[in-house]
Amino acid sequence: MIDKKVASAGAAVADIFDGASVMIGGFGTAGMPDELIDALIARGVGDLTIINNNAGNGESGVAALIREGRVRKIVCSFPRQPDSHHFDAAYRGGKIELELVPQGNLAARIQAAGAGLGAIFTPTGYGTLLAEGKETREIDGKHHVLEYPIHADFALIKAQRADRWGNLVYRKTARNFGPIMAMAAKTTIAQVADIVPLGSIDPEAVVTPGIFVQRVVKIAPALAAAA
Amino acid sequence: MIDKKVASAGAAVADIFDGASVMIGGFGTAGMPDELIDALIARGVGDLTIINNNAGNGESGVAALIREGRVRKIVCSFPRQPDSHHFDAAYRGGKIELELVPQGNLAARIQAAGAGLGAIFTPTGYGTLLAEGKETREIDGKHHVLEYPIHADFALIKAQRADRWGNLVYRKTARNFGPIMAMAAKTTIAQVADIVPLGSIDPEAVVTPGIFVQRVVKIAPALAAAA
Amino acid sequence: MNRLNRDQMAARVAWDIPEGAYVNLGIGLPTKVANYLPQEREIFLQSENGLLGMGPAPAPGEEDWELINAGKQAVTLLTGGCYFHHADSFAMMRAGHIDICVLGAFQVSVTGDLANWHTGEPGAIPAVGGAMDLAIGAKQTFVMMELLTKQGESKLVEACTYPLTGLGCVSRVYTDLAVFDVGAEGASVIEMVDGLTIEELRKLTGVPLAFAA
Amino acid sequence: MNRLNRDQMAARVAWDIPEGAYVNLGIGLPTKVANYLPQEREIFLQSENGLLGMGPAPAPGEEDWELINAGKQAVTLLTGGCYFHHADSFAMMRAGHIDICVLGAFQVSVTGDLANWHTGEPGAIPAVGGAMDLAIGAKQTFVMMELLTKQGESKLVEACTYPLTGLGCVSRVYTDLAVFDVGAEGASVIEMVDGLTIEELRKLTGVPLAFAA
Repeated sequence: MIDKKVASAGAAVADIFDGASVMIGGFGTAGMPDELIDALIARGVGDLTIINNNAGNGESGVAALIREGRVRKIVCSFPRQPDSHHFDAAYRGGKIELELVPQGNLAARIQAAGAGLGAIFTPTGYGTLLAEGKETREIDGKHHVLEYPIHADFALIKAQRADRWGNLVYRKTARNFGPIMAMAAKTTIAQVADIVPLGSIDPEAVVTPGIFVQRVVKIAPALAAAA
Repeated sequence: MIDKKVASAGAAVADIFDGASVMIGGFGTAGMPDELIDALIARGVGDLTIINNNAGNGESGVAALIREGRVRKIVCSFPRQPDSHHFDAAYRGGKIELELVPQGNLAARIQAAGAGLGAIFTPTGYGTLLAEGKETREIDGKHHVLEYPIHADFALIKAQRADRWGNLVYRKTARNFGPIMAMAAKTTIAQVADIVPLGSIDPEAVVTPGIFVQRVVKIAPALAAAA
Repeated sequence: MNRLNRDQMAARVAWDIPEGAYVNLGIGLPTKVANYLPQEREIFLQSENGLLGMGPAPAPGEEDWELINAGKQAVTLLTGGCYFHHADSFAMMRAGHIDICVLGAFQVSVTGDLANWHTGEPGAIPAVGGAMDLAIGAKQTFVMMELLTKQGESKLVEACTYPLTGLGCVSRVYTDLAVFDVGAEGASVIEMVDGLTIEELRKLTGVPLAFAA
Repeated sequence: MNRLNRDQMAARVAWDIPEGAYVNLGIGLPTKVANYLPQEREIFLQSENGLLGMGPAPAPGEEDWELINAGKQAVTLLTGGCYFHHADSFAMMRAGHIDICVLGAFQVSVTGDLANWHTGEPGAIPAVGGAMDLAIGAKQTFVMMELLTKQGESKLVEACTYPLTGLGCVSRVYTDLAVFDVGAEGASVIEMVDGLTIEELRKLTGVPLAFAA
């Protein structure tokens, strides 16, 4: 019997290694897998490449990973936030590498990895600083930049419900990067509010088929709030 | 008030023009928008480019379009079927152009169009007849072929339910090409078994957001069976 | 002259958005446009983080922090709205499914180049978000900004000096003093506030301006 | 010697599919593998037309023609299965999410080249379907075929003479006479039916064969 449930966040991230690339879902407060990130911090590995839309804010989540010096490089679209002081300090101190990617290219490159494409020509960013040094091509009268897929060793995402095969549904705008990161990472770990019996999720409404998910761990919202 | 409902299949296809490119959803018996194709035949326009997984079979649908001499070119992955005699005859008679595309590249190229990409490097087809004359590139040790998006003027698809904003859900494997064709065509026309009030479709379970759908027409299954 | 305040600017932009339009409002000033969309028009607001049919802010105390907009503010979903993932969301923009995108700007050139993501100052931490995708993807990109900087320099320019967000992507610029069309043909004035003359406007902007009949 | 029949070949392939594998069975002969998957193993069958967790054929009279497989036969969905669109379906293949793909073949070369889509005969109408995607996408591609044509020619060849489906994509070949590993190192024999010798097999195939210890 296949059961992708894992007992704890710690067990779920137990094989994330020094130097791993780790996608982290979430946009703002929605879909951030906070407990998985806490477990990753507790695990103590470093030299990580983190792929997330932002570069952390406040004292938790990605910001805490950076504060603890675990992040060698971050790939994101919007690192500058009012309370992103840990990223700011690390960046100004030359302690973290930043690859800044327009948000749509970030999504498209993650999706390209999940779909097994070798590269994509995208119009976004053409003629800007973020395309400097990149190959460009005019196609059908429109300028494009060649961008490569973003793969990762692990994806940490947050969904609403899972079953033991790893099928996922999300909640509202917490969906954001979850489905495409799940497709792009070698090992996808989803923290969910609930794990339900097989067949409880409508097969027409599954957002992430279980094939893209290797582990699910239940983090009850109450526990999450108390954490 | 925005209401994308159209009264009849005939009215839904009334602006499809000579020389138009038309995507047609469906895979086998599932998701084929038969009544929209009938309406297109009745409309009498020709010189069409049809994008579908197959090239029609039997006497209805795409086969009938070909029989009536309306199709200049077909883009598909699998034209040869036991009862695809109308395509066979047209092809052997030099009356129809065939662009044969591996099914996954067909899907990826349609998706690329819907996503506004200029081109994609795909590993599928490398080193085969279907990549002859195409640009290739080795990326990360793997050979890829450069493929361009497939756009269309119209998409004719079949879904299960719509609301007046054009949100769609599908039924089982009738989903197939519907969601990506809806994104790739300038005008997407969906025939559906039912049109429900706004809000009746769970916002978490919408498969094709209304932004990708311009017209919906109700073809009751009973009517469809009688047709 | 009757310089428009920010709410009046938002109302002016809103007036040009037709029924049925799919619209993305950038963070900051453009967000205000939502408050002035005519009630009788059904207009679809898209948010880059995976939301179509965005409704107004919830009542205080009813915020759901898994239902937010691109500016990370709590919002609501209209009946008939829906959710989707980030790749689909940016497909909506990149492929021109969004009819109108309204953005703020540091500078816009008369040919429609946009600079709105980075001041280029040494030491500034760059952050782009969805700006570049929004700028080039929508069928029409509107910019909404005060015409002059606090120092009195025109933000409508012959050529942007700030780092670009996109090339030739802006079609219309709404300001507190005038509305301009921009593009390959250069800038033309669509309307001006009462009490302003084209000569004054030319002097303020310092760029060649046609005057739309 | 004990030549395997098609059901025995299917059972042999099924034996090698581990619990938890995501598997695509090509149309034709490979479809039979589903009948022999060990009941005690949970194995996930994917169908290219947008189905994961494919179950057996429905009882006669209970067919739902909107629930079909790639061969356009009526199937069922297991509890826990789900539906998705064609782009996601082929993403599963192309990016190696599918663990094992089982395909039929006209020819396989000792280096793993596959020819299974087109005889190349003049006048033949070409049709490829998902063959090329399946061939190159899965983590492992297994081929299942009779070793010899009706004319007695080996379908395991030094170099394919039929048009290729994919280059170096096959890792293992199951036949009625033997099982081979193929790849950059050439072909090696994993097992043979009772009563067949490596010398006889070399003669039948005419290709260099290593013998796995």
